Amino acid sequence: MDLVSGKIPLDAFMKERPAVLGSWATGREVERLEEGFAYQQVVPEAKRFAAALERAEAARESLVQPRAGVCLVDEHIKLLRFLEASGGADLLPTTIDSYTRQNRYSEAQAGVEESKQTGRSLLNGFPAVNHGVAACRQVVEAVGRPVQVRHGTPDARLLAEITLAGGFTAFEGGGISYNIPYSKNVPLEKSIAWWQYCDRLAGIYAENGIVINREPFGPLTGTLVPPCISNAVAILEALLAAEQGVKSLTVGYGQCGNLYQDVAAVQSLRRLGRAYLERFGWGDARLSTVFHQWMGGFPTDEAQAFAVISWGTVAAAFSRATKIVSKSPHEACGIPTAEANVAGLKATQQVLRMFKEQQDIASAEVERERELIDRETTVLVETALRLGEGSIAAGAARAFQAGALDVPFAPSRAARGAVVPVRDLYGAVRLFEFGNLPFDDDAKAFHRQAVAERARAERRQPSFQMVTDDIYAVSKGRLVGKPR
Amino acid sequence: MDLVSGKIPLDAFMKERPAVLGSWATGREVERLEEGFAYQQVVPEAKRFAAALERAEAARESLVQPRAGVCLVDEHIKLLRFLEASGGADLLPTTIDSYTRQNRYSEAQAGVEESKQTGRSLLNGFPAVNHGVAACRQVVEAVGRPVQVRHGTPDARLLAEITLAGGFTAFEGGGISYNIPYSKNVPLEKSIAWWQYCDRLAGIYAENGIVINREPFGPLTGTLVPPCISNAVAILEALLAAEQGVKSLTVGYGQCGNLYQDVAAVQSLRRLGRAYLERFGWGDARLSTVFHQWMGGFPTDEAQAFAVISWGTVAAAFSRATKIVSKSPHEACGIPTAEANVAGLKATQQVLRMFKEQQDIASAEVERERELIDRETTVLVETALRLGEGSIAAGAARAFQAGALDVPFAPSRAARGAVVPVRDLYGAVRLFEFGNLPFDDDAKAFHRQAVAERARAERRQPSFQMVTDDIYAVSKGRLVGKPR
Amino acid sequence: MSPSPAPPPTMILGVIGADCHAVGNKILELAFREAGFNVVNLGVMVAQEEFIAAAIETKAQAIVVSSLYGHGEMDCRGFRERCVEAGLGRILLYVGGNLVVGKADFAGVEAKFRAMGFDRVFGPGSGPEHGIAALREDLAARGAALGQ
Amino acid sequence: MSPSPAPPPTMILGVIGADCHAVGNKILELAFREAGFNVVNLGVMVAQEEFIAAAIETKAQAIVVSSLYGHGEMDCRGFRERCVEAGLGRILLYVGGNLVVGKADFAGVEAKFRAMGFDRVFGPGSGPEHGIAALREDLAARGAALGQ
Ligand code: B12
Ligand code: B12
Repeated sequence: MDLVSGKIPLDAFMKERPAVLGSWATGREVERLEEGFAYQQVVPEAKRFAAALERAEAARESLVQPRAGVCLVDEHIKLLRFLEASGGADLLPTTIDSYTRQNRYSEAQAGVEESKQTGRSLLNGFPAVNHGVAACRQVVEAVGRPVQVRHGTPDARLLAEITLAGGFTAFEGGGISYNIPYSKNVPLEKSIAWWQYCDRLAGIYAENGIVINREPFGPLTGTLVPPCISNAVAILEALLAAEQGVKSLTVGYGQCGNLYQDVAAVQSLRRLGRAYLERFGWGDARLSTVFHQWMGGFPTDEAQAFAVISWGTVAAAFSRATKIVSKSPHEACGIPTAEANVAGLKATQQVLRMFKEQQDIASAEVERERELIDRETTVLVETALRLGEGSIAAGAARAFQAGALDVPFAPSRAARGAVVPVRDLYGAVRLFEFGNLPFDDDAKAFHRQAVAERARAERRQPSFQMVTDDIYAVSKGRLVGKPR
Repeated sequence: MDLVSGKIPLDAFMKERPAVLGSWATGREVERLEEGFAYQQVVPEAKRFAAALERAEAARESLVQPRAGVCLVDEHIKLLRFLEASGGADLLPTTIDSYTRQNRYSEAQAGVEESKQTGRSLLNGFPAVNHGVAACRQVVEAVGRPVQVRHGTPDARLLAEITLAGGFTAFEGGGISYNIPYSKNVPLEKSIAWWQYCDRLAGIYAENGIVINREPFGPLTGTLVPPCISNAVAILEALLAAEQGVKSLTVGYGQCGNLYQDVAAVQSLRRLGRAYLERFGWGDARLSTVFHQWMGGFPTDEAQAFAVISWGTVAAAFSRATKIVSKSPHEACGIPTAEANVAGLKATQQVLRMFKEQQDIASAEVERERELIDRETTVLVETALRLGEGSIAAGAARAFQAGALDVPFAPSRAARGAVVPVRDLYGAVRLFEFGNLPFDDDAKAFHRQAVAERARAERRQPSFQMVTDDIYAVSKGRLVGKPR
Repeated sequence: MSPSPAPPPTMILGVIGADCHAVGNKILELAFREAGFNVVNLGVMVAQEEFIAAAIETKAQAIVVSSLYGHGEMDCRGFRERCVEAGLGRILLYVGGNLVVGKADFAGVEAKFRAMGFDRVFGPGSGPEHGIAALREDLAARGAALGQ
Repeated sequence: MSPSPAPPPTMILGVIGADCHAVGNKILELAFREAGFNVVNLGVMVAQEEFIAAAIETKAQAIVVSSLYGHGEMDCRGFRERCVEAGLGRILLYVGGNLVVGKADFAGVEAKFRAMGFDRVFGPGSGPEHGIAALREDLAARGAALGQ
């Protein structure tokens, strides 16, 4: 498969379209793109995702968004309304189920049927493709806030077609970030191409006056991902989206846990993201940021989970991210009930509002960390761009192939998986194994020294055991994994 | 009543003692001081409060302590064991009921009887005087951690006699901090004299090789108390205690809510506290710090309460206080169940451990705030010392009389109540009315300007409505009260 | 000549028992006063007898009791009976705050204090506005509404 | 001549269905291997058929299934029956993770998967050590304990 370089020509897009729409019955409902534009045109300003983010950016406020999705339409509407009314969610989600994410629409259909029969949601999300356009519109109309589609779908072309025509004003994902952490056997060339289609679709909406917000999935595997890696991926995906005409972009970051590193990472992401967009001539695209509360393993105890949520909000608040994606006290156990989800929202809003007026953190630690992340991210992005020889898409794919971009703990064969992260003495995420990351000796020495410093303090050799300890640490009540 | 200046002579102390012991039947149990020493001598190191604090100071760790006390001995033991085993409390409390605090022992007795009959605790704490020495020892022996007596008693002489003989190794309170926020009609000269007795008792224990930790109650009314005021009171009480021979002191601070101010306040308290002890020649007394999570009105919603608890822990962790007193998600509603108390502990420990390894906050905001608090606290302490003409005790009393020391929202007639605090634009607590505080024009101008800045931003005149809004703010989900 | 307006209704305010919580009391005073009541605030740590004496002295229409510290149940017992004895049988008795020890189901708490003869009972989270609205309503029902 | 030690027991490991959660799987592989098992790790997104084929091919004594994403109930249906069909009737079947959608009472979940023919069921919060201990015990009971 050859990756398109540059914007997909409209005729090429339209030629690809019928096969996409033909992949499930509901595809028929979106045949006329204009019908989707017309519907989107009447979605009121208050429910437009991009507009809400712009207002928040201007006011230097952070908006809060939970994750949530259940199988049946009525239940899903009830859930979103509750999150809005009782939880004070500023932005709403519609999380898609795992079968849909794998384009296994018949399995999703079975889930729908069984959920209807048993009266409980057998699916872990909202199967938007199976439900179709009318159901999506019902959802959007039933609530008062902007709604985003959140998922983890390597091939989200049909999902995008249906949900955008369905009135959703934001769509998460990207060709790297919705492949590497979410699948096993999907080649990057494919998922990137599929996401070029999604981005082009959003771009076509934009050309027709409808700005759809696009958000690369920042946290990747959610597990000790070094900021330079997730930021590099976010920036590449932002460029890929902007290239297809996307005009509202939200780049994301998943909390690592060391406050200074977290704040620095978001600052760096914001700055570099903007700089790259401008360099490529896409400076007219609006850029905002999203901070994900801790994405790794949670403690099962709910009080401890609240603490993790709150601590995440502190870091998010300090980072001045435009949006915060909140977790619930049920995180370690299962998809949260509506009440648990609201509890997570309330805790998040409380911390946020208690911090709101306070001064930014201006600390030398943040400065130092930001410079480091700037430098490392730039190396990764530049390497990918160079490998692409003019094609951002090809560059991203080749970088992964070469291991010059890599994601720790990824299930996908498209990532080398040679990179191994570990925390330093202060809890910042560093690199233990570099794989093929294009870091020079100085850069590597910095990480090695940081790891060695921790190892000395813990009186053990740097080893994979440290990594395992770190993976468990938060769920066991701390940040840095200690020797047992 | 004339306030003693300097250490109470042993014979004067012994002359006062019989009347103290005679005030309730159980006083007889402690007639022989030596019996108390002998018992304390066998309390193991692991259960000695002062030792635990010293270890924590040396390791730069923060210990966590809940508040807890119920009426009946067996129930109280069960409660403390649970807090220790399930909550991971590093230090244990025994909170005394309100009747005992007012020396209303017969009412407390009625509460005990009725609690026995109905099987639920009718008292809001543990009536240690009524229970007597043997019961106290039962408590201390039943647990594995150091236990402190926490209360709010202007005349705690009998309580101190019974609980110290009863094996408790720490005793909270002071002549100012357990009068002004806790009573209405008790003259300061009296409460200070009574607390000189308590301190002298602790001093006598120290002279006999038993170090009892003493902790002035830092938060006072818990409601927007400007750091300079609570720090000045804490320092004066620390001096008063050291003067009587106390060798382990913990000075406390109740969270105000602005992170930078909170961190600065604890830093200033630690530094000035030490400096004053040394200046008076009591540098051999060990000094540690305690940070109280938010002491004002809590939100009734438990998720929001968890957020307040967690945010408080963040500030405490940054401040590197030796001890943190934790709240529970039931705070706004009632004395917490054991489970709710454990939930508060767990949230606190989680935040603390996730922060533990991280770097100190080194920010210009903290510096600036610390200098301000240093300066203002020094003015207040120096004024009191000057008014005392050589007697710290008299100085403290006279300062309050003159309004040169004052506590906002205090029920006591011994405080002028002319000082009115309010938050500035960033949420730091400033002064709206100065009463008779001995601040010069420059110092006052700073506060006025800060309040004016906020008023401008909120487009209203500086007014008492702002103060009311601030009092409610945290319970309504924010820090700075906004115009309705 | 227009009739002179009725004087504002008088109410006694205070925190009962050995309870020292002063902040809510100050705010209640301000709020009730702003709402047009003549507030006699006894502050914190007020005995039943003091409430009653003040009510007699000022011919108050209502006694508004706060209890925050958990001993409310014990402190409030016999309050209504004592009012009756003092000839204040019909006086409005309100109570609010954290009335019992522990986080309790409010319905149960309300029933308990109702049975003790309190006309209105307010739990954690109900601010002055609730008390003010209720007092206006109850006084109006008695034909003694504000400005009448 | 001393008898050569029995080869370590073989087990198949994998995450069933469309489930991509990879972290726990890597840790389980490490832990079971360290505990002396011969681990054949199929990784994430494994179909029942793949588990069974691998078990047949490697003569495995146990299949250790993870499911984190909530569809475990649907994905695991008929697993035991399919094992029986494939002639693996007695093979040990373990399952663990976040097995159903939502935070559920574990006893109910356990009963459900037991009824489906799983020998052991592990809920959120039970780490590899629990599975290892159980597997040792069950294999010992079958006279196939480690080192025997
Ligand atoms: C990290 C994570 C992700 C990452 C995964 C990256 C990757 N590829 O690995 C990302 C962000 C991509 C992700 C995606 C999704 N996730 Co996820 N994820 C998590 C999270 C936070 C941590 C998982 C983890 O790595 N833990 C650390 C490891 C070490 O622990 P573990 O996975 O639990 O495994 C251990 C134990 O379970 C046990 N174990 C497992 N199997 C077995 C078997 C036996 C026999 C034994 C003894 C023990 C055992 O031992 C393992 C090692 O200690 C969990 C919640 C949590 N636990 O806090 C949610 C969670 C598992 N995810 C969930 C969901 C729903 C999803 C999504 C569907 C999207 C969504 N709605 O957000 C997608 C899945 C898409 C798909 N196709 O699978 C839900 C599942 C809900 C449920 N069961 O009701 C959870 C519980 C979160 C929640 N509360 O909603 N997720
Ligand atoms: C600040 C505070 C203190 C300060 C008080 C300083 C002072 N002198 O004012 C200090 C630290 C000294 C203190 C001491 C104690 N406290 Co205290 N304190 C609080 C706290 C955190 C806030 C109270 C407050 O000021 N709120 C702000 C004001 C504006 O609200 P408010 O007081 O609730 O009043 C409003 C409403 O209740 C309502 N209201 C009140 N009365 C009425 C009446 C009517 C008719 C109506 C309509 C409305 C109404 O309107 C008021 C104004 O909005 C509360 C818990 C909370 N609420 O978060 C505990 C709390 C009240 N305290 C409690 C206790 C137990 C004590 C102590 C016994 C010690 C202890 N165990 O820690 C001592 C009391 C000693 C004594 N003799 O009274 C408990 C009571 C427990 C219970 N009922 O089960 C609480 C609930 C905390 C808890 N969960 O344990 N406390």
